Amino acid sequence: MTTSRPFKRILKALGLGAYFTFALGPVIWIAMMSLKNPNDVIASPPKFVFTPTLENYKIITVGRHAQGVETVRPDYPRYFLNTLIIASATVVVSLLLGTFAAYSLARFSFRFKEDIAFTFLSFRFAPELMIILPLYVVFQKTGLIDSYSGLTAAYQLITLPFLIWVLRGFFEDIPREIEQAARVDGYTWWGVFHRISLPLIKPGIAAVVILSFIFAWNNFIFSMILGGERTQTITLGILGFIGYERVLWGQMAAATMICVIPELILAFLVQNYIIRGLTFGAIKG
Amino acid sequence: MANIVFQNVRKCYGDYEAIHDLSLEIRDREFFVILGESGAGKTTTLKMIAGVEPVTSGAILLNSRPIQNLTPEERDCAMVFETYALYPHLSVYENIAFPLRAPRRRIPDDQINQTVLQVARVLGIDPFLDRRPAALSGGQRQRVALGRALVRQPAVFLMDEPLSHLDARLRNEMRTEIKAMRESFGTTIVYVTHDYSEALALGDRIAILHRGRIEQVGTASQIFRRPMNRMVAESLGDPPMNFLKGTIALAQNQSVFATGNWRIPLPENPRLRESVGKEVCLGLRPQHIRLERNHPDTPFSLPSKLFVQELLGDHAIASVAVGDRLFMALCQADQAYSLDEPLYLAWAPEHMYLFLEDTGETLLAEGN
Amino acid sequence: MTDQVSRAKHPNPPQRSLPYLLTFPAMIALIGILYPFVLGVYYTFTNYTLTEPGDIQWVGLANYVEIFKAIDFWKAFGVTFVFAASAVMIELALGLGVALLLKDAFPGVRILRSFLIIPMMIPPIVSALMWKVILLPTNQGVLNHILGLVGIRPIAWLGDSATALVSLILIDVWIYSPFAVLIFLAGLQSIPKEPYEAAQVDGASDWFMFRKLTLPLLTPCIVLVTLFRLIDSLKVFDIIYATTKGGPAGATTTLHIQSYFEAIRWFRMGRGMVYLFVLWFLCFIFSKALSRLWTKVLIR
Amino acid sequence: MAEIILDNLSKRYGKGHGPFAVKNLSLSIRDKEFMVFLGPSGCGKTSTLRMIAGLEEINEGNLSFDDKQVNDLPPQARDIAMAFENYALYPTLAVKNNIEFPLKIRRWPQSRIDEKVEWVARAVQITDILHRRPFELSGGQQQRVSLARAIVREPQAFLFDEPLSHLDMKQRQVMRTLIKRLHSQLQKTMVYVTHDQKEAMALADRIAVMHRAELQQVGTPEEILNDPANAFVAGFIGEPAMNFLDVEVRMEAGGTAWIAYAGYRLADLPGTLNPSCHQVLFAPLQAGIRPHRIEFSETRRRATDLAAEIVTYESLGERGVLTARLQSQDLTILTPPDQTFRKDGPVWVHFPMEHMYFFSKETGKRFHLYSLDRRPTL
Repeated sequence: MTTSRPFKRILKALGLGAYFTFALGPVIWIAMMSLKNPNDVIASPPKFVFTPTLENYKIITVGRHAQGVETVRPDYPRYFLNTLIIASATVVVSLLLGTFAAYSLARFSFRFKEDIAFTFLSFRFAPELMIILPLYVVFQKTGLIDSYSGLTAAYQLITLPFLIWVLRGFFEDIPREIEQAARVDGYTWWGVFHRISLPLIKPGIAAVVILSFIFAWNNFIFSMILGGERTQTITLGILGFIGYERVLWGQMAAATMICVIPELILAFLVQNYIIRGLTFGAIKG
Repeated sequence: MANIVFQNVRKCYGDYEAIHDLSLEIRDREFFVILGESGAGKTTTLKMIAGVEPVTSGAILLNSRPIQNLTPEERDCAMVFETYALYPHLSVYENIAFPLRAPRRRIPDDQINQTVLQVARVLGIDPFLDRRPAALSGGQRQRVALGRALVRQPAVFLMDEPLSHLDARLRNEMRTEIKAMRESFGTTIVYVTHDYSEALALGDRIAILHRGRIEQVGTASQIFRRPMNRMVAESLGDPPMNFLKGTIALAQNQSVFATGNWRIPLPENPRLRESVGKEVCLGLRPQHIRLERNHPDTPFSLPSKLFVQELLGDHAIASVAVGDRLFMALCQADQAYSLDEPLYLAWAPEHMYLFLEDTGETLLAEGN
Repeated sequence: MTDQVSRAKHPNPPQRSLPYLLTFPAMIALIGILYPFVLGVYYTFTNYTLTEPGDIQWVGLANYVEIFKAIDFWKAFGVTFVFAASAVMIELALGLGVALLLKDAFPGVRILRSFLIIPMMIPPIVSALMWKVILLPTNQGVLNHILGLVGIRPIAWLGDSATALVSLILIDVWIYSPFAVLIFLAGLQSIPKEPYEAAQVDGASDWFMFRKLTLPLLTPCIVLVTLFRLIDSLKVFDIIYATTKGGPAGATTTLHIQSYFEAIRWFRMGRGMVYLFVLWFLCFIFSKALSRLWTKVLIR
Repeated sequence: MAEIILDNLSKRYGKGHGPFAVKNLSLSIRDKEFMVFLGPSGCGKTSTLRMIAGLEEINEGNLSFDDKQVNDLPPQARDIAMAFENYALYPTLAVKNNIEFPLKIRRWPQSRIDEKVEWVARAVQITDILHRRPFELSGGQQQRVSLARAIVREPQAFLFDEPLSHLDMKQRQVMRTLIKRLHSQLQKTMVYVTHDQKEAMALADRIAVMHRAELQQVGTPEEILNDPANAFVAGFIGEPAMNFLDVEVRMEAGGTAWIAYAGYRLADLPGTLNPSCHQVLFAPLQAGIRPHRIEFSETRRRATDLAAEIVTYESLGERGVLTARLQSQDLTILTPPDQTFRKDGPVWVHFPMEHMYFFSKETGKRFHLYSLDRRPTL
């Protein structure tokens, strides 16, 4: 589609400008909010020019000391830590369970192979509460409610299907003849797996690990119902700032920034794998 | 020491039968070539020897020991793949050393190093031992693949169309090199190709494989001079053999080849006598056909019209229309014919081939 | 240096059982997930309530009959489909439009493409809260303020049942339209260039090329976007829970939200699971049909 | 419009300021002529074709059809048809719609379109696959459809971008004959790009050999073969390729000149040395001779015969290829198919003077060493 004519070029610039304002505007607005002092935050009409302050960040991380408000230790860093533990544990468990399954789904043909693969995919498309509510009852009986191990097991529903399908795609991208050559060169299937197949998809594994971590980090519904006071995650923590009687917008904005910035950095590292991950390997983009 | 015997080997992918009842013997230290169109099943046959493709039924014997149930690493075969199949994440040195580092071989490092350097020197790839395969040209990658197979000095050397991705000049060079290096291999070589000139140049014996069936096995001249059927005759020679449909008839008690209203005398031989009346087709190689402007005084000729002429350097190819068929004849480069000019094909009787139309079986071949 | 084939014939695992051995760990997780699923389906046939977990009785299809007769069910059903259909439509159109704008290289296109991933990588619950601030009803909300500059009176957005669902669709579009853009971009890049050159040489106009070449070649992408977006928006939960929690007056209560109320707020686990099973069944049917369509379209 | 004139045409990579893809190419393609651009990959032949088609921007010089300058004319307005290397069929349309596509755009009446498509389908023998989809077809069939689509509009000129490079040997032979026949039937200008010198020799009225973005030589296939302008053209044409020997020209007291190869007296120049070539004396020179021109025998017949050691011999059905080493260089010699050689004895080779070409070692430029050395007989 030739865009040589200047009229088309202006139209294109306008379109892109509008869309990216829509896409980036809210994030920038919340970032600005996180730097506003309490009365600027609720100013009406909203203030675009203001003197920035790190007050909000200080309150939710180290707690307030002066102006007579009791210095209670803020919970937000604990939520951050909880999420870090649960997300990392989930990804490690998924890797251990899923990598071998992905390789065998990619390389070997055996009965029920496609059924197993499709069942995993269908979990991605199932409403989460369908599994969570019965799990809630099971966890009640077995005392797994509000425990790291309980949540790590439940989170597998988010990360395991994703990891198996995407890694399977990466294993399938390795030309069969390279693995056959290694077998002919005198290596058992295990030798081929850990000397040739795994090293060849190292970038893919890194991308899957990071994306699984982000999906686990972003989840809300699992920890809301299966978690509790001890294992509260960051998403629930941010929601906590919206109290019924008063809303701490500034602090909520700061909490949002602290939650989102590390994620975005990780996401930029693997940006060319994101579309491949989100479509479960359907698009090799 | 390695002779390979196929006993009624069959290979099916689901219900598609890729290889039908293959029985074949490859002698020790022989350069055995399997020639066939793409999809004839030649790569599958090679991979069944190597063990990366399982055999559906039948047996493969290496020095009369059955190996069809062994895993690839337990068979003493090395293979050069058509796509080279080099390990992209390893350097050239590591690619060649890889087979020697296999745990089952327990070869000390210094010995590995010495062998690899020696093979690299022979193949002329020692200047870039630390490079990755991606940084090499097609020819260099091909040599690394050869090196990786050579370094193990296996009992059997399998080569799957190793030259097909090289440009014409490099292909000739590598072919001469492989032929010259053959003595130093000192092993049985099974070479697969679709290029008939490679087969004729390299093979001690050649097997023509067509849709999973061996059509003929023999030396280069046997295959070229005495093809068993039309399929074999057609697969050798560039430009390929010409064919003209017709029947065997009797004229004054002598068997003749009849097509349209032309009658061409045939030599006396009982086989032709019995197949009088049968549908057959006449085969003539382009280099055996002479083009004459005026009617040649020999019964072995046919009228035709020039369809198109192509100059190819030291010779030219004239395509002439004989009835509805196109015949190709080699002629001198400087002989120019004009479009649709009437010409006569003439040939020596001993260069005639005759095949049964239905089975393609050879009735008459060169010289008999 | 001959090749010493090791004499000891070590019994390597026969080839057939290896695949099962490898997938076994994942199978444990599979069972770990299937068990609660089956348990949930069992609950739909009981009067199980969280307050008295003791006396579970089998009530057969009573829950189903009751719910299918309830007006709330069909309202939630309607809200779910209106939300899903409109979100998918807008995201398809917007995705294709923006992808076409980003297709040709120009200075800065790479940065813009990487910005696309920001909305998707932020937790949906957080994005919803962000929009909640922007969509504040009075002039305090940024959007109302900007609209005010062009003379539009402030809108109650999430607070008014007329505009609540539209606001939620807006949030969903904000989060997931980049997903459609990236898929269409990947699709546009994988289309071969030669047919366009041939069409140019044959004298085709831009519109002719778009209708006859680009659109048909993008059908796999359209099916894929629909597959993922339709099902995700059918089971939307986070962004509604963070903002309107189904309000005002049930205007934004979807099946998923209703099941949450039934099971957690009113402890009626049996009825809650029925809502969930119906929603699961819808998602299952759509996902099966769309993924089969995807493989069929891909081959063509 | 049928005559295509390229006047000092240049194209650079990277939006006009990178290295030259095509460097001031001047050439006029006559009406109804079959012009082939031949050269190794990356020599600029495809960029030249795409400039003629209007698919690539022209950085310098101008291109005109008959006498109208067309540099900035879009492809649509140039009334040329093109067959692409990877066929460029419309994957979403059936074969019949692919072929009628250019006619539909020109809004021809459907009756005339159907009749034209019928004729073209018969001409390229694809009447049986008109309703199939491109991805169901073999390489050869897709190529025929691409040809049909180009022919159906009766354009002023046809452009071919390596159309046969993805076909197997048999199909390539058939398609080559078909294209040659179409040219003689349609009597339209055709510009054909290939790296396969066999195709060029078989199809071309004239060949333009290109190398590293520059035109090396333009001439009929016979001129290119027998009167090469430089070492590149001589080495590129002919299969198997021409042998090159490092030689020097020596002059004896009596004025007769002779060719020395590694200290041996290879051959004497008939007649005297061309006055213009005096600077060639003692300068490093390359002598070229084609494999089918080297004479060989088991015994030594002439004083100038040299002994070459046999490296390998391959009999290839219609001909044999002998590789023999002479001092440090390997020679390729063509022999009759069933030639036999004594296993260990040398083979005596003779280089007939009238089939020798001489080139400068640095520039590769051809030298006509003696008066007769214009166009050696075949």
